[in-house]
Amino acid sequence: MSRLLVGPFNRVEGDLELSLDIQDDAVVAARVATTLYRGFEQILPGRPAMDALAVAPRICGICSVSQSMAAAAALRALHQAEPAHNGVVAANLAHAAENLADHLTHFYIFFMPDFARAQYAPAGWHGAAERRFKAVEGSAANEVLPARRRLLEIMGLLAGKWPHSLAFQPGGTTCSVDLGQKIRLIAILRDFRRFLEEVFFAAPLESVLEMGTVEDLDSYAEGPGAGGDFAAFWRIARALDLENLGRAANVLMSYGAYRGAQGSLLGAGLFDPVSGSPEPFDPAAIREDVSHAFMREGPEDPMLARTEPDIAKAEAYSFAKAPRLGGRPAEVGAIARLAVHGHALTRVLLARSQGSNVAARIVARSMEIAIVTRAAEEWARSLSLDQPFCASAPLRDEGQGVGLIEAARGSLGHWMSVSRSKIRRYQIIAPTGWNFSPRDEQGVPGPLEQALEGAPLQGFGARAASVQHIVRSFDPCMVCTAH
Amino acid sequence: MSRLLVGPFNRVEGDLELSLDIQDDAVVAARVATTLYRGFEQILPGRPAMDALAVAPRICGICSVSQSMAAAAALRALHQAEPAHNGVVAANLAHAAENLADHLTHFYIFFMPDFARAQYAPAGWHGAAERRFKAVEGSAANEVLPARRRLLEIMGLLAGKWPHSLAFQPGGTTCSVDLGQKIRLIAILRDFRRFLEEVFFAAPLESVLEMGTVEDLDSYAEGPGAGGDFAAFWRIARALDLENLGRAANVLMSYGAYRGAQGSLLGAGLFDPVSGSPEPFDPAAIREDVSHAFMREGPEDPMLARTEPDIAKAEAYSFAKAPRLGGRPAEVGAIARLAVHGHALTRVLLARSQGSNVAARIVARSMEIAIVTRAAEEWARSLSLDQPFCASAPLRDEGQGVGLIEAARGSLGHWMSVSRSKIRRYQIIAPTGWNFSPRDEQGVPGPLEQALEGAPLQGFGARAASVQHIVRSFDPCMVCTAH
Amino acid sequence: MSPNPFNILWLQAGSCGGCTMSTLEYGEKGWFRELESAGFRLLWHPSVSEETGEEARLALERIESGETPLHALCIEGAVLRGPDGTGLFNRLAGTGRSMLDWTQSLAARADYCVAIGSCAAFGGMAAADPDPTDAAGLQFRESDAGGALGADYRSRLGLPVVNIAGCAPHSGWIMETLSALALGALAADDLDALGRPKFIFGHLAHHGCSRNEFYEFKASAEEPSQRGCLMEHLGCKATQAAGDCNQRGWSGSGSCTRGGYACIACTSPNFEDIRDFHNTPKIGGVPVGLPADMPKAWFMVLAALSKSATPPRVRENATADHIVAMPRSERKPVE
Amino acid sequence: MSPNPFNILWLQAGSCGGCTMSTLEYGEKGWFRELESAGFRLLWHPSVSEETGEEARLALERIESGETPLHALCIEGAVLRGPDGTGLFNRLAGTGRSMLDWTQSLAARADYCVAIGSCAAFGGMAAADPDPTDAAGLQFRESDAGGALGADYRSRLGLPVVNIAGCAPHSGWIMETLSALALGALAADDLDALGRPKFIFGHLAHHGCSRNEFYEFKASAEEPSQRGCLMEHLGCKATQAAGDCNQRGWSGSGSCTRGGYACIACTSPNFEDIRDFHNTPKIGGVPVGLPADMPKAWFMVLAALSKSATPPRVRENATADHIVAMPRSERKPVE
Repeated sequence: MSRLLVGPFNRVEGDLELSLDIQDDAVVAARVATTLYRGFEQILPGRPAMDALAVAPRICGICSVSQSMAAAAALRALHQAEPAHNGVVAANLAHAAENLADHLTHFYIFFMPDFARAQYAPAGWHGAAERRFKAVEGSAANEVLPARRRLLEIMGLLAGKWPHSLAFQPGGTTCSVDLGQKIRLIAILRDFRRFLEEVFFAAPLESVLEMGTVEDLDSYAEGPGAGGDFAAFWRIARALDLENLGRAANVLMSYGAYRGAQGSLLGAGLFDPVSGSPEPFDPAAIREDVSHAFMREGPEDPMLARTEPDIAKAEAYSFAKAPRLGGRPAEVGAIARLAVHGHALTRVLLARSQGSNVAARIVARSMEIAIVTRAAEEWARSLSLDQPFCASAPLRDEGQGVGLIEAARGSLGHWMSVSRSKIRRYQIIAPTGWNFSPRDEQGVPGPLEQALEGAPLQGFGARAASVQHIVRSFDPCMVCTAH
Repeated sequence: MSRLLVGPFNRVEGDLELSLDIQDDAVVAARVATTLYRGFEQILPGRPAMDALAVAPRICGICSVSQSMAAAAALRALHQAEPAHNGVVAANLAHAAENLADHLTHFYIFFMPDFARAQYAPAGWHGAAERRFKAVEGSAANEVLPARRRLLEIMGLLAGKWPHSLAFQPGGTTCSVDLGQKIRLIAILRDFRRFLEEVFFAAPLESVLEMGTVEDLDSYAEGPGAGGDFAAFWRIARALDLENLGRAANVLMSYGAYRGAQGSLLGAGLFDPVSGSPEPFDPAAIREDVSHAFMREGPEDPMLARTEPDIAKAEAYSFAKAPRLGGRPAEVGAIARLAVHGHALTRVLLARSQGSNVAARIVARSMEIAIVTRAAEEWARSLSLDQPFCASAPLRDEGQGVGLIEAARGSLGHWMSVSRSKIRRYQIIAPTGWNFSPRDEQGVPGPLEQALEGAPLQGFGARAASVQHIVRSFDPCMVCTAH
Repeated sequence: MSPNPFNILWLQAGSCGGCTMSTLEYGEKGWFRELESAGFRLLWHPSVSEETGEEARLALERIESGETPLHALCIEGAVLRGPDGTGLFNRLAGTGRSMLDWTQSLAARADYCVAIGSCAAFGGMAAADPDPTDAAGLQFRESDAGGALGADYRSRLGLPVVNIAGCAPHSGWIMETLSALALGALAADDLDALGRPKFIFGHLAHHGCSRNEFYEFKASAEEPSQRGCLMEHLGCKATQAAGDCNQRGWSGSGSCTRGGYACIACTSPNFEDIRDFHNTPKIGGVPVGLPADMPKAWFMVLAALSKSATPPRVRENATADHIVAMPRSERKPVE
Repeated sequence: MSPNPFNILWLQAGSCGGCTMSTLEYGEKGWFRELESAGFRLLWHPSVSEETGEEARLALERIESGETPLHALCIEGAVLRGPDGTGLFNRLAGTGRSMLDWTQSLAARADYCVAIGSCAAFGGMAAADPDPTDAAGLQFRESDAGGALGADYRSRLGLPVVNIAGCAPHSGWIMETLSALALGALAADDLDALGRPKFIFGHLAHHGCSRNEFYEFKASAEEPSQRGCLMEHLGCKATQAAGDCNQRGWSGSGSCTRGGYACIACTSPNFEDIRDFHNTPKIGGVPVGLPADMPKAWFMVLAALSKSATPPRVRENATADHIVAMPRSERKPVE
């Protein structure tokens, strides 16, 4: 058995280091570390509660709106504020824009370029994959980056700027939309749909959303949508059997995405991929284990915990804490949201491999793109311009608030305690915190660490594509993870 | 013999009506009329001289900068002002942006769609032409319109807005460029070159500019550049023998384009396509004949003339006056500029048919795109940001000024007389005024009227493609013509 | 193309074509693409449609007869009523009829009637003194109700003419207004007293001008190309001109004042009869055209005071053509 | 790719990745296309390059050894010097070395050294009180010269670190600055006292704010989403913040104040230690942070006077979230 240190592991957000135990050209054990710690949970305490809105987004530049939404949700809970309906819709729209941009960036910039690697040169599909997806040079980027830029114009309209906007408030959003802006929003979403229907799926969103089986996927990918980049992915996934790569069988968790007056677009809950059934979800069961983190021990309940780094800690191998739900790891992300939501195709894929896997994670993320784009179109139309965007509420200077939301990569929670209108404690558990969790006190590895076990290296050692695919299939963000 | 009235003749700027005398399925005589008169030459007198800068551009929205440049040049002559070097360069850049945009708009939006007409359905090339160039629906527009929009961002930087900017002054431009703007200018031109090299020519500009013979054109269009839209045009031109359509053998005239410290990029002069030799050019020989215009008779010298419509005039058939150079009609435009400049390919094409023709006009316009783009790149780099953009000059309140410049469509002149700092007389002779001139007192038809003589109708009457090609090959602008 | 397209007929009357040129800048993937995906159908447009001559005449006749439904009639350019009410200064080529006649006839068929640009709205430059062609807007002549269609005209869905003023108007103004109409989101109450959509013309052009700090101190440019405010000397009328001009990028990132020249209030009726566009008329050293709704005396007092308060940085930069004085650096923690 | 590419190495230190996210919005056809046609070569960038693990380590070593010429070293994120100067809060994965170490080593090789974002420039949010990681900018710690490379550091072509402040900075700031460097058009004299390019940071964020008329009358928003000026009550610091923020479109057409919230001076050292970002600190009713270079007394007098001069339109709109009062229509000829 040998041990490989893999890093810098790029095309992910932030600093990721893997330590792999190798035997028989396969991974037998994996440890994942984040090598950057900035100390947000030390910076926030002592500041006026509302300042979380300025500080929190800067945890991460790729899911900045998610951080804002979580902070605003925590403050909303603290102040018991009732947000203005328009504000909720506008915030969801901005959030959708970020999430869609993240999904696209992940697919095109982070994930697909691995298929252009020289390791695959022998494969029949490699030439096309290289031309289309090669990092920096492939043709796809020249279409997706402009499409992303255009999509993010939603931010200019609703959030002033991105990343790091102060538009998201407990009472709604700061930016009241006028008729022209509403029209522009609709136009941006039209352009985005067009991109999806011509480039990404090469098929109408409606028909994409009708796919419920692997056969549907196959006939889409070989048939009408064959020119789409998602179809290209699926054909490669079939060729490389990515359904059987990077399997993990943890419970799938969602806090519920895009909350609105009529509830969430994608509901909250748990789903067990092995039994194929939903489970009841209790946020109160969330804890953070620091056994392998460079952190001092303390209360595990995020409402009570503090964060104090200890670089010298012996068993520690990461700056990340290990979140656990009722003591178990959980996998989060689009795959969890769609599984909980009951999305047929996602559940079919989970059932086929009795767990999540590289292919299923990508498919779920792609399907979510279609679902959210359609929803966003509705939301934009539903803004009623004579109604307020931000409700004011009396501020409370004592109390607590939890903000649980779904970021692109999965479930994000902010736990905040306030006294004399200053923050006393602030804990953040990010999606990649769940997925790329280190081992816990029980030695239970996190979802990624599990998924890597058994990965075949095909003689490529640390450079093996399988490792790349598995890690990136989660769309990890290490800056969120350790903050 | 029968007479056809053709109109509304669209995909040209402004209101154009043709009257064709038809015999044996061919045109034997043509009369061209502009059916709109707005009265700019009546509006300008009485206003402060500098107000020409606000009024003149509104003569035409497609060559608004040209009108501004001509007015500024006339004022410069009046005030004997010495413009700041940067201002000259910046104005040339903005003017280039307009002219390039005009050339593109003409090629893609006005001219090429005629090849997608059903009349050509039997031709082998028709299917591809229709998919690519069909009006509103063809695929090319979705590339060229964004490219045009991006190119026109030069206007946002240098002219504030377009059309109708007040940035162009006798002393230079009002907009001093900073470092960031300079960088942006360069980037815009880079994008434009890219569009040309990937879409329009599908070949490096440098190689385009090396073409000197029809053989070069042929081998470009069949070879490396075959995917370019210009190549597609050339192949169609060969198939339809457009070199022998719309011939006119008038002298070709240019006032000189893009004047700078080192003289003009494309010099002033005359070129006789029949003898193939340059001729001396004397602007003092310019006159306007109103024998067939709905205008009262008066002095023919544009410095002395006034404009007074007379709708009841018997022999009149157009609101346009007939400009003449030493009593002769002249053809103007890119073809004239390049012929005078000595551009080899243009002169070859002129020599082959002993005159201008549909194909030669389009080729010249396309070659000019390449020439001007390259020059603009230089200009953008040459702006020296620590130098002034606008020089102030004492204003004179008496005198005259002539502004002779080259607009996209050819030679544009403004003649202005000022007394007590008010405009007393203002005459405008536009490029299409030359090309689409009505007959003069001697009954000599204008260049278009000549070019239409002999056009074969192939049984399609007023809808014949030949008439469409010939008229549009000049890129007429009727709003400039009659103003 | 959507199953129930919103049919647009766009005609040019006494126009310079600039409104169309501006419109062609619209859309990420180009205007045609935008129209199509927004569910618009362009029945005919003189600059871009394939149909010419007879084909075009037939298309117009079908609209006039009611055979083709007309959701929005867009007129670009002033309607020329001269000479002597004949409209003959502007015939629609090939039809033997004046645009005055066509406009009146087609307007009766339109669900909405839209004036594209100040010419079509108020007469615009064509109506400039001495108004040689008796030019009018569709429903206004300068700021007087009336125009080519008359003060009482209402389109089939009950709206007066929607005036997208500006010369040329921003492409966003045009397309957002048309989209709003197509969405049924623009009611009579959303128009100002001059028929202009409030969401655009409830702003002043001055809003968002990058020379604002100079304005605050009345630190003014004295010559073109200088950085100072253009109101005091160089004729800027943005404090009186309606429009969100300085809140939009024109041709990318431009605007009139960003371009270094005065706002000439091109969205206002009568802008064409401004004399001496480049100079500010003053009385007693006080500009005649004061900010909208601003009492003159206040302006004078404030202007005088703020001039004395002008920091050297602002004063020096005002008459320079690039930044010569920098803000003091924030070396201390900002509170 | 141009024959003599301008080689850029982009590394992320104590970064949130937001500067890169912003940069990815640049370019008509996308950032990669832009880099290529502008003649830039991206030697390596953690978010977009193919090379990973060992391949990436080798690339870095070739640069460090001088084998690969390094024209611009771009560092995104603060350099974390803690704990105790070890830099261990931020190791470059797989290399066993801290980013502090890598940064210092590579900076010595770079023709130009560029700090991307306020973190890399001054420490940024990571350096916020109590500064748990001893975070610093490359050449400043807050507004004190020094930082990770030291006050005396000069890149191989003699420039101090070029600080592209902002959190996140506008993609145009980043790319225009890099292009200017590549063109050799940025000299030491083109930087302000904090190492920021003057062409961007010679402006104030307040320049071009669309709420300017409200500012002029001190007609202020009282609650988020209202239209008035954000300075008096809601914490806007744009009159003190360097940057042409309100003269650029952010993510299309946005900006902080257009988005309805205060400028928090994110381009300034120490912005992270503002307390109560959403409220304007006042003493005796007068805001503490006054416009750059403005004498306090003047401000007070002017503010008081202009408040009394406020036209009703401006007063009413200031506290509304959409336009409720229109400018009077221009019914008289504009002069």
